[in-house]
Amino acid sequence: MSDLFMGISPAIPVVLAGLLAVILPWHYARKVLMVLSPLAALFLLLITPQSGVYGVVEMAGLSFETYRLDNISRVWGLVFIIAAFLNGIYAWHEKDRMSDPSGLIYAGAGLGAVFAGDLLTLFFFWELTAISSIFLIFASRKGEAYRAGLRYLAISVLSGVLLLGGAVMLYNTTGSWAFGGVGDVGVFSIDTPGGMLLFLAFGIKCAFPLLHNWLQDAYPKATATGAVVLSAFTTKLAIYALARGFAGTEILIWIGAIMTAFPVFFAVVENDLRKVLAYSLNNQLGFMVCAIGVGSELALNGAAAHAFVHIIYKGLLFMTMGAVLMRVGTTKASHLGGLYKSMPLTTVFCMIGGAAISAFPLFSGFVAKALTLSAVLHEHHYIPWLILVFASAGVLEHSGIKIPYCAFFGHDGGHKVKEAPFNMLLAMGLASFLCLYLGINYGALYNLLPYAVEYQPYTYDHVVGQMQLLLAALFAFTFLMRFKLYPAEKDITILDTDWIYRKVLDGAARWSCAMLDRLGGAMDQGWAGLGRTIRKGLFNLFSPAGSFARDVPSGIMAVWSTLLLAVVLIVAYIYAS
Amino acid sequence: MIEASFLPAALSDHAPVLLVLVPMVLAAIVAAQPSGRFGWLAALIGVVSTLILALDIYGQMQASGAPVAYAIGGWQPPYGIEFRIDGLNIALLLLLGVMGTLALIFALPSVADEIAKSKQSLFYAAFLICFTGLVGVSTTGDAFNLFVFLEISSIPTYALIAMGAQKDRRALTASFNYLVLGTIGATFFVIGVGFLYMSTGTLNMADIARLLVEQNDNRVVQVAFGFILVGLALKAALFPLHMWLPNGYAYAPNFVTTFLASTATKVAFYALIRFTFDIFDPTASFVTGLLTWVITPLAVMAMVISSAQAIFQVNVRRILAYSSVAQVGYMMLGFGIASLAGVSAGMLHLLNHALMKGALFVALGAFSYAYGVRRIDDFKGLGQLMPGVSAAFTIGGLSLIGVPFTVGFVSKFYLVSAALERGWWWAVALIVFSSVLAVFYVYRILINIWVNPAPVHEPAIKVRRVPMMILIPLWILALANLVFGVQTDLLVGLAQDAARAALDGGMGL
Amino acid sequence: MTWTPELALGLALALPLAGGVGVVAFGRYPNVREAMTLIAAVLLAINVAYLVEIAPSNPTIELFEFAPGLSLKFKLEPLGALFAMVASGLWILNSLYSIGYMRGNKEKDQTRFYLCFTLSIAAAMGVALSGNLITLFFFYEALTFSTYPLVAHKGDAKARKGATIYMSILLSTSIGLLLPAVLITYFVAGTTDFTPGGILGAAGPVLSSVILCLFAFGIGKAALMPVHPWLPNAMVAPTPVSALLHAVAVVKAGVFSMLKVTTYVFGPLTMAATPAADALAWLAGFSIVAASIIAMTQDNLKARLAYSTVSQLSYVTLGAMLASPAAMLGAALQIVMHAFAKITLFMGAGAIYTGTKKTNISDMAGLGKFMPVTFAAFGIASLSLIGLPPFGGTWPKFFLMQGSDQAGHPWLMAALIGSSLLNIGYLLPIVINAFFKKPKDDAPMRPGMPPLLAVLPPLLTAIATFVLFLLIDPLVSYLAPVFSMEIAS
Amino acid sequence: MVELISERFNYIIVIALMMIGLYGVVSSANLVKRLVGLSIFQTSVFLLYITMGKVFGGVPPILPYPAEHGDGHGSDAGHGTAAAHAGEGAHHSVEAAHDGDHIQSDAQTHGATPGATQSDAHAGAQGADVAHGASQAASHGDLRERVGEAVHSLAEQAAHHDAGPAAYDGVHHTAEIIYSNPLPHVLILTAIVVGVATLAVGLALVVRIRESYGTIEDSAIARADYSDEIERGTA
Repeated sequence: MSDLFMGISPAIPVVLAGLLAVILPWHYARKVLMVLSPLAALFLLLITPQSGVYGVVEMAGLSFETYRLDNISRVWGLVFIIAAFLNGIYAWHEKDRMSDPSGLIYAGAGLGAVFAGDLLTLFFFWELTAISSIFLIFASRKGEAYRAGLRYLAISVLSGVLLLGGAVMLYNTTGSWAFGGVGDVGVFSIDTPGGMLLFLAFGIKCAFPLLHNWLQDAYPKATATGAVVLSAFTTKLAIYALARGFAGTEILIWIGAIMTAFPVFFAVVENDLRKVLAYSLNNQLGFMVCAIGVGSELALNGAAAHAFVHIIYKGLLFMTMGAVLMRVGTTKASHLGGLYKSMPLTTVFCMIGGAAISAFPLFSGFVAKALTLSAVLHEHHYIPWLILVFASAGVLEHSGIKIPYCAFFGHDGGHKVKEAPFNMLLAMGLASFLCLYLGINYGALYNLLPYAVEYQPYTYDHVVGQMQLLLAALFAFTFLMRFKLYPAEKDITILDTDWIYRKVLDGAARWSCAMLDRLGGAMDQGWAGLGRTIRKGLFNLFSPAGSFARDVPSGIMAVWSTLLLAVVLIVAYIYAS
Repeated sequence: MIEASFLPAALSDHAPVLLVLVPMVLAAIVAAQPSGRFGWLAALIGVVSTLILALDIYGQMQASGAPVAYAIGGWQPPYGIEFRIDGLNIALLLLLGVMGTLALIFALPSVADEIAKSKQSLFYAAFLICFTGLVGVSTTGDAFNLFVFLEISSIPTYALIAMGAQKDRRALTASFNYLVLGTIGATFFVIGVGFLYMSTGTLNMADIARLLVEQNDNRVVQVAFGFILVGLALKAALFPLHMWLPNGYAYAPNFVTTFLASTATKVAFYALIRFTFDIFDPTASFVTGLLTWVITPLAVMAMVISSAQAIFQVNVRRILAYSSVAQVGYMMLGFGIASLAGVSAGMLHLLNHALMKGALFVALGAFSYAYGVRRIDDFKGLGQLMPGVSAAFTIGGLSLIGVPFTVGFVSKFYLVSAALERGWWWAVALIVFSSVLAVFYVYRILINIWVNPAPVHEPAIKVRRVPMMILIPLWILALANLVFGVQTDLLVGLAQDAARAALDGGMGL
Repeated sequence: MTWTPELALGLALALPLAGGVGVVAFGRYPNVREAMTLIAAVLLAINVAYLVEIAPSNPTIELFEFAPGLSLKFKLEPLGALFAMVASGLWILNSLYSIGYMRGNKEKDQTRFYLCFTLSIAAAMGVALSGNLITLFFFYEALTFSTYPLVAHKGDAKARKGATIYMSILLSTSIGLLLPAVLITYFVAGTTDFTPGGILGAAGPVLSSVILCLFAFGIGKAALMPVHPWLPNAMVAPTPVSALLHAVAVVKAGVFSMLKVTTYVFGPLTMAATPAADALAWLAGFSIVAASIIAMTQDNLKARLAYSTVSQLSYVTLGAMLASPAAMLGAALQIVMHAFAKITLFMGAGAIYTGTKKTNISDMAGLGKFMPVTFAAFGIASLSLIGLPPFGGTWPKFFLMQGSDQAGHPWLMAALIGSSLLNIGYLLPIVINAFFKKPKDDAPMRPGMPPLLAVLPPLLTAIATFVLFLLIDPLVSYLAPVFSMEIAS
Repeated sequence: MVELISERFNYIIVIALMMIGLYGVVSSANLVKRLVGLSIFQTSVFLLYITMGKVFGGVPPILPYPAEHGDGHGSDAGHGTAAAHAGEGAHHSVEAAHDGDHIQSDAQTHGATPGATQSDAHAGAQGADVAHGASQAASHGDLRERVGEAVHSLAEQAAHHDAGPAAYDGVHHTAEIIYSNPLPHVLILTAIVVGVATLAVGLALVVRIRESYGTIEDSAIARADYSDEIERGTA
């Protein structure tokens, strides 16, 4: 049995299930697929005994390594499968035909990318994630979602083609399409043009500062279930790719540090709670990027662990917001509040998620983040460390406190709604359980990590230090709320840096459209005008009444012949003498 | 093609003179009786006999490998008039025979349609005389005799063109202009011949040629060449002496246009080659100078300017007439290149042009027969009404443009090679440019024929079925354009033989 | 009678012509007439499949020689066989579709339409199988002439104007530039035969640059800017014709000729030594981006697709000019992949027009509900054009990127990357508008169902884009020897 | 100067007529006048031919005793033209033999620049030529050679035997007699016929033009044609 399926990438059943779901008209059949296919993937993952390259496909003179299992890809693969499974449960009630296959293919593509052993396979699944996920955004069927979806797709495809371009350039210099060997990390350098392109490609999907806006743009516009799915795969896939490709690249430390810090400011003032989550997603990614930049085994463990737990608790938070969105119809902080009465379980789950993301001890965030912070400190990157610490406090500020407070407590929005449906609660419950379980039984988490861990998170220093930080932040929040200094939840749109480039790019695009339109017009006109001018000139000369083709009386012709005779004689004279 | 004489010895011995005599005598007979149909039959007999005799002579030449010479009345050259047929003029004779035959087949319905019944026999008589003249020009080996035949062909031509007056009175003025110009040209020519006689004392071409070798420094010879060149260029409608041609072709009866377009200027062109390369010394500096600095520039001007003139014409026959002037330019360019390749390209184009213009004018005749149309606007929708004729016309048009696998391409190709051989890149560029212009004027017609919808006529115009007598020559010519476009050996062989005969003085066989 | 290569070559030309004869003969009986077209198409496809099989052995027919080195010559080689296969295969679908479209729209002069269609397919076959430049040129011109009545099919003033521009640009470039190029090639090389490795090795860099420029602009059907305006102007034609122009015959003949010239007349070595090739590659890159941007500004669906074609064709030109093995392979694949994607788009546009008489994209909002199959096919083809896996369009982009880097022009990849994004910008909104947007006016918009024959073919071709993605292996191993590319293991 | 003009008097007339004729063709809008100009133009050519046919000191080309010099040349010499050549040649040969080189050199001068004087340009040239041929037969073609031989024998006859009357006259009266070469006359007779025919056709055309246009003025005809075109809307 297991031999039969040995070497089949776990992505395959999920993608196939997705394709099947495209044509399956029955709601529950699709749902069963959504729940079962991650289990099938898990099965395939588990029966693969050891690291290695499986499932090599030869095509067009190229070989595609579809299933490369090693210590790094195993972590991501596992958590992706878990996320897909939870999403399946969470979306059980969802009737929309588009989001089911989309979510499945998307998850499958994410898995495929993680298990891709070479850059071309990676490119294939990389693009597939882009194409499949866009429908999750469209599924909300709002005008702004279409535009955001297109922008999202364009950015994703840009990332994909950059990846392809980089791969091609690397191939032409090295003669290999390999994306590192089994267990290799940091296989590329940004000093080569090809490596630079790859770095940019990963960076876009990883939402580097100034390349991040697609995330805040698109995720909050997806459906309730869609946002959960989206939050899980794309960015974490990019983290995986970065870890694989660029671990130890110094600039990543600074990029990561900035990534952790700046979203805090936006998140604090943002009104749309799902957008707040999107900013906090950015912030969390920063920790991982920073860890990858450090590049030590400890740091990479930190990144992996963080990615693992983050998928779960960020998913949990998006799930709770999804439940709110589904029941209330909005996630604007200014419209919410007091929901703890009608949605008590959701409130609890949200608080667990908040605690996890804020890295309260005993929650999964704590054990993961500790690894990263220690690694940064261990390599003596003090300034980045300080920034990370500040950002940790900020996380609590906006994700740990603001979200539960604004949604479920705070002033009463007056919404009387039902509790979230059972399947949602179940998914949230499972995620919450994982958050707690991994926080407490951290050994289970550490055993999964790429490298052997001899790390004790629950030391006195760690716990106290973290608690001091958290309490200070909590105090600050209370203080600010008390004196009404906290930015009030207003129904406004926050301008991010995307405003600049959207304006600039939009302007540039419009300008070049106009110019090229004119150019095209001018070319058309030019052809036509040229044709007209020539035609007119020729017509004046050669038309039946024109000066060259008029009927001439025979006398004139006689003159011509005489003239020609004269010319002939003169020429003959000249030539003869 | 034909390897030996096939006629009885009595005929084949006298074939060169019979070439001229048969149509001449028939002309007299035709003129004396009133029946148009008889006239047509006699003309056909005259033309076909010419063709047969020409083929026989060709066979003789192939068999003996030498020119066929015939002393009129037994008076040996250089004292008597000699008819002498070599590789150069046999091509012309065959062309005359073939084109004359095809044109005459077409003539029966066309002439019956366009010429008053009472005039038909005279018309055919005039045609026969004209034909006699053309054959005579191509046959004779005597310079003055050539002038006489040239005029014998011209004078009936004036009359034939003027016959078009029944449909359009401008034929009269066109004919008159042609007459004035033609006479001036002929007079120039005869002056030139006079000067030649002055300096050599003989009129036999071969004899003159022999004597002139020593006389290149002689001013009389140079002036003679100048006069002959201009005179014949006028007859051959070299730009800018072409002005008689467009109206002449446009307003003459269809049959006349068809016949003249494929033969008349060609014969003058032949005479030009004969005089330039055979009689005068082509290596003499005044000859090469004139070819390079007068003929060639005028030739390319003809190619370009006349093509441009053709584009804007409203009368389709004028379009084709201007195109003929441009085609003369191509031939003259080959002539101006003055190499073996150039002259053979010119000769090839001469033959090919006869095929394409023949097809085109016969097709125009068919259109005119069925609908009475001449103006380009009237051609709208003809493709649907007369698809067969339109297809033939299209083939001719494409050949005129020089689309590969038509004869037009072949001769342009050889012309381009000849120009390149001399390193005349600019000439190649102009040939191509002129071809583009040709695309435009042909395109204008084809568009109207095939694409533009026919206007609705109130009341409906009368339509006649196009008779087989028109369709047969039409399709023979159209297919010839294709066949000889791919099976080039025959025509290229003829043209190369002709060029060798002209330049090397040999038989070129 | 055995099926010899000679016979098959002859049949490739004769079958469409025979079809044309049949069409004319049965012009009065529409069913028989269209059956004739279909039968000819199917037989041709079978025949060409055989040709594809024997192509690597290069069977040659030389019909007649009218000057030393100049002859009507057919020579089969993989590139041409592939083009012939694409053209003949798509002809079947296009014929089916034409039947649906022409009947659905009650077009007039259908006999002429089908006749010219068969003629242009015959001409395309001639282009594909030609063994030397002169034969290619002849059939190239024949193609121009036989498609002209199709472009002007509607016969109104607008159609005539468009057709006039179509004709005049194509003719003047081909006679004014292509023919001189052919002749100069002949006089430089002494032959015009397509020879692996090229025949222009003797020409110096200046001369070869001149010749290359003459070819690049003389092959007006490849629509390299600035000789592209004929293409948008030809949009006045009925949609099956546009599909023929853009996917099956005309532009494909153009870029195919371009590729064939650079492969067999110049050869990679000569190309590398030709300075103009770089400049033309950049021009192609510019063409790719500029045409995409212009496409974004078009609201008329067919006009947008036309500019998209201009852009996509320049991929092939780019590949041909770069002349590195991967780039040439990419160019060859682009001919195939673009054919399938673009024919889908055009047939989709035609189906929309047949069903709703709508031509403007802004009016198509909400149509997806009524024509889901059409728009789904449209969307798939769009993705293929953008170059996203798992659709065929991925491969040419991949090989072109590889080729441009191989040829030392990594920056040209930017053009390819930019074009992908722009493709998203102008293709996907059409589908998304149709599926997700509410129609503009509230009036109930229940379009007439387009005939099945106008819906099915685009679906099939859309599926084909996916199949082609998987079929890349045989394609590459078939083409690789042409570009002397060692297959990377 | 006067001498120069008087020597070339005929040519001046020819040129003047030719120019007048051409001017008539060019300047007049009247079709009949144009034909008249054309006729004058042609006439000038007739004069040119006749001028060149006049030979000082020529002899009629009649051979005295055609039967006597057989041996293979008889058939050649028997023909008229051949006889003329031979006669001239004989005359000059005799001249050369008797009167030294005076006339011969004269003839050669004319031969070298024909048309310089109106005298015996053609015949003289030819005579000199043939005489030359007599002494240097080998340098010419086969036919020439044969004629040269014939001439030689004639010259010998004239010198040593009882020369024929023609040859005798030729010897003694060369300078006074203007001999008319018949050939140009014959030619020009033909040309006149051609000219008359052309004129006739031309006049007939003018008559027809007058019938259909009502005018024979070129400009009026052009106007009429143009207004026709306007009517048809094709101008």
